Amino acid sequence: MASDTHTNTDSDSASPASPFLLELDDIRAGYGRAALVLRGLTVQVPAGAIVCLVGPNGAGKSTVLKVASGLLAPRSGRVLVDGADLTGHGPQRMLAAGVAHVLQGHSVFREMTVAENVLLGGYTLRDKQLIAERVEFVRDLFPVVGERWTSLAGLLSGGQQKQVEFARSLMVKPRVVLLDEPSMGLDPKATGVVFEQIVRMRDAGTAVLLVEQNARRALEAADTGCVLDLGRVHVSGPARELLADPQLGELYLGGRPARR
Amino acid sequence: MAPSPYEITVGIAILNYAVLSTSWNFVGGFTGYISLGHGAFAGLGAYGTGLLVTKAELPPFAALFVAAALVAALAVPVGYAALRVRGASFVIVSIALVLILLLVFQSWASFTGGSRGLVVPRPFPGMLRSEHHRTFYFLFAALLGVALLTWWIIDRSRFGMGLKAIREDEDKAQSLGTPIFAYKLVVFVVSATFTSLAGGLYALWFGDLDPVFQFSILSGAYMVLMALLGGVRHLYGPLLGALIVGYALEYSKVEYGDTPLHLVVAGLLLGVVVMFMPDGVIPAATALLARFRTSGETSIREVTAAELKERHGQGNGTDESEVRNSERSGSGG
Amino acid sequence: MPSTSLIFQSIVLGVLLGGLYALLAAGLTLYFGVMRVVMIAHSAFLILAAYLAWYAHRETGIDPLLTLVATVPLFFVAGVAMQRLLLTRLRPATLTMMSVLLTFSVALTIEGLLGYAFSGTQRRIRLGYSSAGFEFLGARIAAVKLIAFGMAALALLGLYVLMKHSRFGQALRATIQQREAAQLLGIDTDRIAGYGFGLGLATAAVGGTALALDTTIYPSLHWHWIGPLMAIIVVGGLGSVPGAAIAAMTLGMLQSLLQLELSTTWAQTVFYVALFATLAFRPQGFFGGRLAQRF
Amino acid sequence: ASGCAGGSGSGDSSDDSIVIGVSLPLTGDFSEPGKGVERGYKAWAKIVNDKGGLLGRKVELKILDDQSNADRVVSDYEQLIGRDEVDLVFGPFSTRLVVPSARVAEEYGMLFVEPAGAAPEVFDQGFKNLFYAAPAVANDHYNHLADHILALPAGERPKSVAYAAMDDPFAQGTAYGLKEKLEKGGIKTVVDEVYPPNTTDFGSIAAKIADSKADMVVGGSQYQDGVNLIVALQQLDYQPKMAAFSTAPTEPEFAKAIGNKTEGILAPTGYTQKADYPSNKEFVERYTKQFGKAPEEDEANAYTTGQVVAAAVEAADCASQDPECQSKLIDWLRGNEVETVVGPLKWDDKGRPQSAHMIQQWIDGEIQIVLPEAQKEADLVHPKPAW
Amino acid sequence: MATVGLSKAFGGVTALDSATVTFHHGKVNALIGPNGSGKTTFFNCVTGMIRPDAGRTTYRGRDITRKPPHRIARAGIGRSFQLCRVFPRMTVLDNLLAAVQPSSLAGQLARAGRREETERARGWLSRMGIEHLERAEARQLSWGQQKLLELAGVLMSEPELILLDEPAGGVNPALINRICDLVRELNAEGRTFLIVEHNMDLVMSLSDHVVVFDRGRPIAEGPPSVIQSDERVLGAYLGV
Ligand SMILES: Nc1ncnc2c1ncn2[C@@H]1O[C@H](COP(=O)(O)OP(=O)(O)OP(=O)(O)O)[C@@H](O)[C@H]1O
Ligand SMILES: Nc1ncnc2c1ncn2[C@@H]1O[C@H](COP(=O)(O)OP(=O)(O)OP(=O)(O)O)[C@@H](O)[C@H]1O
Ligand SMILES: [Mg+2]
Ligand SMILES: [Mg+2]
Repeated sequence: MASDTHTNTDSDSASPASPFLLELDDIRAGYGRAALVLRGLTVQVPAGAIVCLVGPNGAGKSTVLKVASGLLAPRSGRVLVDGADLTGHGPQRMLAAGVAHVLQGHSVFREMTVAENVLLGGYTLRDKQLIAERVEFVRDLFPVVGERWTSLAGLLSGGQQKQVEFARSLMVKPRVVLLDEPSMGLDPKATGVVFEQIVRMRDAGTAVLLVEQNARRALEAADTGCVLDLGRVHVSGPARELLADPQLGELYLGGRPARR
Repeated sequence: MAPSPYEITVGIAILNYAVLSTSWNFVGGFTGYISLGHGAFAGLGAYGTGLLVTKAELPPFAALFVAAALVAALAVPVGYAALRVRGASFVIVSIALVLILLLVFQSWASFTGGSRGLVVPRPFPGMLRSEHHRTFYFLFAALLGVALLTWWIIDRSRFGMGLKAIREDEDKAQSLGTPIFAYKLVVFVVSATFTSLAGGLYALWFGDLDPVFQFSILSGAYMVLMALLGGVRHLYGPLLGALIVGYALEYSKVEYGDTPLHLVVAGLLLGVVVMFMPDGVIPAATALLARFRTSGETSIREVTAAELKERHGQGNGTDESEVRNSERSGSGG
Repeated sequence: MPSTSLIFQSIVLGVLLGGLYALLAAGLTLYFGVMRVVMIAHSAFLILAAYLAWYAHRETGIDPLLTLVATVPLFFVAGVAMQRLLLTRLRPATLTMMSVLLTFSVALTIEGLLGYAFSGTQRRIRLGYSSAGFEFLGARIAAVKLIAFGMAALALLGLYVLMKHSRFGQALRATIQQREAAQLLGIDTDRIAGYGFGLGLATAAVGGTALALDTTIYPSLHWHWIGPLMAIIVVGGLGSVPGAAIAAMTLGMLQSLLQLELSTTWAQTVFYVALFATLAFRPQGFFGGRLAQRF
Repeated sequence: ASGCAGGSGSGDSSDDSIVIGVSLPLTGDFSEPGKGVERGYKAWAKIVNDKGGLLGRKVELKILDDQSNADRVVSDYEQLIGRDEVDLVFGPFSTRLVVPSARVAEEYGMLFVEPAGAAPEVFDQGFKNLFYAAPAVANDHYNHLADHILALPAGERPKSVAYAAMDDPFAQGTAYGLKEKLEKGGIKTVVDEVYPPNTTDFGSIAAKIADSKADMVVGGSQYQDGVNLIVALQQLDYQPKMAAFSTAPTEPEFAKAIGNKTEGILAPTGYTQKADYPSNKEFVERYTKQFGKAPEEDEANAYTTGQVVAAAVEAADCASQDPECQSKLIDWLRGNEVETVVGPLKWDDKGRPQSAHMIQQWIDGEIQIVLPEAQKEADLVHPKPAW
Repeated sequence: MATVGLSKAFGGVTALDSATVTFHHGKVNALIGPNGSGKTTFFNCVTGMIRPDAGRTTYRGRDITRKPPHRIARAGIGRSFQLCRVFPRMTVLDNLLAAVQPSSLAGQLARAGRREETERARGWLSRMGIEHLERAEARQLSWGQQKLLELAGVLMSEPELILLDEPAGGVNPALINRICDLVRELNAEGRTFLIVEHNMDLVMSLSDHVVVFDRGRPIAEGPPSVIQSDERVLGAYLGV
């Protein structure tokens, strides 16, 4: 399946003015001296679409996002944002180009207050008015953010921290957003809010690259799905088709657990 | 040709370093607590032995062991205070321990001799100097043997496994049932005792004690340097480190004797070790060897979910559920 | 029983001394609380600054205070370099412990080089106003001590304002806590962390110059300082700049008063007694934040 | 001890020269005086060699650095005697280092003449091979001053004294020698402070002294601490009637270091370049030629050490590690007087020299001998002018 | 296991508000509730990692309140952590061997990793399907493998009561099924489980008894079918 690198969406033949906001082309990447994690992987995300990456633990999903946001420089391959080649640029440059990334797991600033965390989300913004508006918005969206506004983020419960993190990422309105398991550890209510926001982002024209282990739920929301295994795209296609594939379900998506 | 007395003294100095860093490694290696103030226990052992010989008129080797017992007793409250705090605070406490003892031994001149130092009488009065050195050479070697043996026993024991778990994650170890505080305290006391024995033996051999040299951070730092250099996870790591550092110090003294560049040498050495081989020479060498032997890209496992499912299905698959679940491939890289 | 005038004199001396302690401890607390780095070499840099002031004064006769124009930027750059070249390369998991050793090695190297360049002799700047002083409510205040205190107070104030009320301060703290996340928010983490370290070293430059005004210096003097400073930051609560300042003033004063009855050596033990008492009763320090015990 | 052929055979390193081993603190706390001693030894070797050497053989110094560290000093002498098989040894600098190294020498049966261990405990160790090559031990440094003060009419005599001494056997010894004698004479001690060698801030000690308003202040000091203490006292505007400090005031840098406010400060000294002992003229002249400046006390004491050993070697007609030769050297020194740059020296059975120190005072910006009467260049100024 | 009036406040935040609950021996119990409702705090209080302000915990009739964590662990209560915790620089096998807790002094000094112990450890690894990783360092494993390893470590110390904090968080669905099977198997062997989880499918299919927390106190409990239709639960938790 080495050659199985795949374009996912509609048009295979990218026109010079690329229809994709984010394009990862034949990426090979790994950590330090260690062996490759990504072995020739291509992912394309058009504007106004949700592309969902699913796959076993350790397949390299988070690594894909790190390459896309410039945290990890690929060993070969290209990273294109809106057609411009930004391979090898750091996260600051990528952010300037409109790529925002929400890390997997716990990345709140533990020893700063919730307020400081959220405000740092808008570090690159200068417009005071805009910042105030966004703060208002996220405080409404996640009650816990407002309630615990002045307490240290490290003292919140696991799920609350995830909520703060997601709220922080909503401070800017990027053109491409990379989300790494945004629903992990969230209760059903908060999970609902998060998916709702993701859909809204898409509707507002943002390109979303989503990694989820809550695969069925994520694929239901997504336009395109990509199954990753061992650093390669195993299968890709319209999300609905993937959901329907019984073999994929068994291997990657998990059936509904049988009742007792 | 028999080694000259001078060569034996160099040998003793290196053995002494080896005992000290091996003793240090009981705490540093097993639990990961870095004590920069272990020199304090050596100093206490030395002064304890010296004072017991001169003030209490105990026979020298009885004094050595009584002093070690006293230091062990003292290590309990010290460990109790120090081991409550982790990381940086622990280091600070360990430094403070040396500095406070330095002040006490300097100020309490009526008892300790203060800055004038303390002279410890020779344990074998009639012995020729070269004989004296030879005897102590073997005594130090014996002490080193005992320390290594103890370390080895702990290393392979369940106790040692618990200590290593503490080094990795204290909360987790505790939740698995390891009495972390007791474990840390025990090993701390063991370490202090060996350090004190080394200090006491040194006092009997050398004879002149001065608080400035007995309670110096530098000596603690050398212990860390030697253990780290050799590799704290290995039985012979500190010994190897002591050989290298002891030789380097002697060499730099002979080559650059009339400048303080020996400090620069020690500093740079420590810096290089910390930066480039924090695990020490032994693991670095093994890793290098391993790299030559196996080529390029190996990872823990390179199988896809489908292959894995396959394997589990026919291998030791237990029941029907096994087949279904497969499992994500290992790390892809 | 010491006379009241002597007690007052001691209090004055204690305050002046405490001010200097406060500045130096603030630098330490900066690396420590904000960056998780135990900077053993802080006091070595302090002595280095003092030597530079002394040397410049000896060679050219300029006032040591003027050397600040050069040493502060120089130390800032050195701090940035140290952070960028050395500390960033340590594994995050063992950063605290390894930074102790790394900075220890830096301290040794500085001490060795100072000894090589200037020998182990004790040095002291000879100023026209070294022994000048004036009367203050019956106590005498030496001009040099007052100048040193003033420098410390100014530097401390500046540091506090910068850390609490600037975007830089926030970005710095964010960088330390979650480097990747901070990068993703558009913070230039390398630059910010370097600046933070540079700032700490800049305080050492100010402190060292202040120190050189009125005391003798010699290469191994930094060992003498590191203990009290470490004790101060633990008592003040690791990572709290105001805590360090308060603890420094208190302990400096206590030390000065204790010297009335005890010898100077015994009086110095007050720092360590305070340290052990703090760990026994309030391991997180007396003024530190709630998360401090986790260091 | 290693048995080399006695008589003409010396160590195997250099056939015909007499190799003398020394360990000195060229780095570390005592490096400054250590280097002074080194210069003194070098001057001595050069002068001897220029005159054709000892017993017709050239002398050769082998100097190691002990980093001011007792461990090192021992291993240095161990190396010199045990490995390098030097013919003779000279002592190191500082009391702390003298005791351990004297022991090494004694256990190898070597003569040990030393230029720096003036403190009483050096002589309490029961060494049989040790001789101090200077006029007096620390406690006797102020003898002339004590006699002078106690002889003053009651009205002029200081009534109270403040002592501040470094916690160092030598420095403290000088102050306590004086203290003991003055207290016996009924003069009250109002402050008695001891500070560790690494003290840098003298504010509190000075405050105590100033507050006591003592008539006289005595500092048992080395160089820098003496300077610091004086500056701190001046900052507090304390004006005693008499002020005596050991070591510091006789250093060439002293006046500049305290801003030339030196008037009336007293100090003991064991050596003056002006002394007209025969060998001293030659020493000062040749030393100045060699090093470009006149010798100080450390240099002179080192030179004296060389002179003492040379006298013994010439008398015993041997210079080697051979135990017999060494004990001949020791025995000769026990019973004889040696002419040196600090005057004729004789020792008691513990190796203590039997002379006294002179007292100098800063008068009109210059340091001059004021006691004893016989050697004085100026009259002692009392009470001391303000500083 | 039962708790009576367990309370814990952090500064102004009440994390546990006199929680009184009982869990059944030999069953698979589940604890659910919105984020920040005190589930992890409950685990921490029960296992002695933090001290409750008030209240008591009993385990099989014995009071274990305020005992140090290692005592509680030795009494037979094992736990996993929400953010999974393994010994990162130890090999997978050693991770399991470290969980063996000798009781006698001789046992402490005995050699670690004797044959039968190692065999037992391998047994657990193969039940988790990670036996081939035995020599890898734990930090090299992916998130899900670490979760399995942590579980194996807990089991190795042979607890009777096993507390799992979000065992399925961030784990691939296919793997979740495996964990479910394992829990069932072990439960059948007689071990009691208490599981905190947000994955409703898992909770409902696996558990015999569900307790719902909100704001630090239990608001409902019962078999899954009952809980699923409880209105308070729907309101507070499922957000319907
Ligand atoms: N150390 C602490 N200091 C202050 N508040 C804390 C601390 N630990 C927990 N809290 C607070 O206690 C409450 C309960 O937290 P807990 O972690 O028990 O929630 P949880 O039920 O596990 O939530 P989640 O599903 O998000 O993991 C939260 O509001 C949290 O902010
Ligand atoms: N910092 C790192 N250093 C070395 N190897 C790493 C590092 N981070 C991840 N890996 C390895 O890279 C591989 C892919 O990791 P990645 O985090 O991309 O997986 P993932 O698909 O996101 O898995 P999960 O679903 O568990 O989050 C794994 O095998 C992991 O062990
Ligand atoms: Mg991931
Ligand atoms: Mg939780």
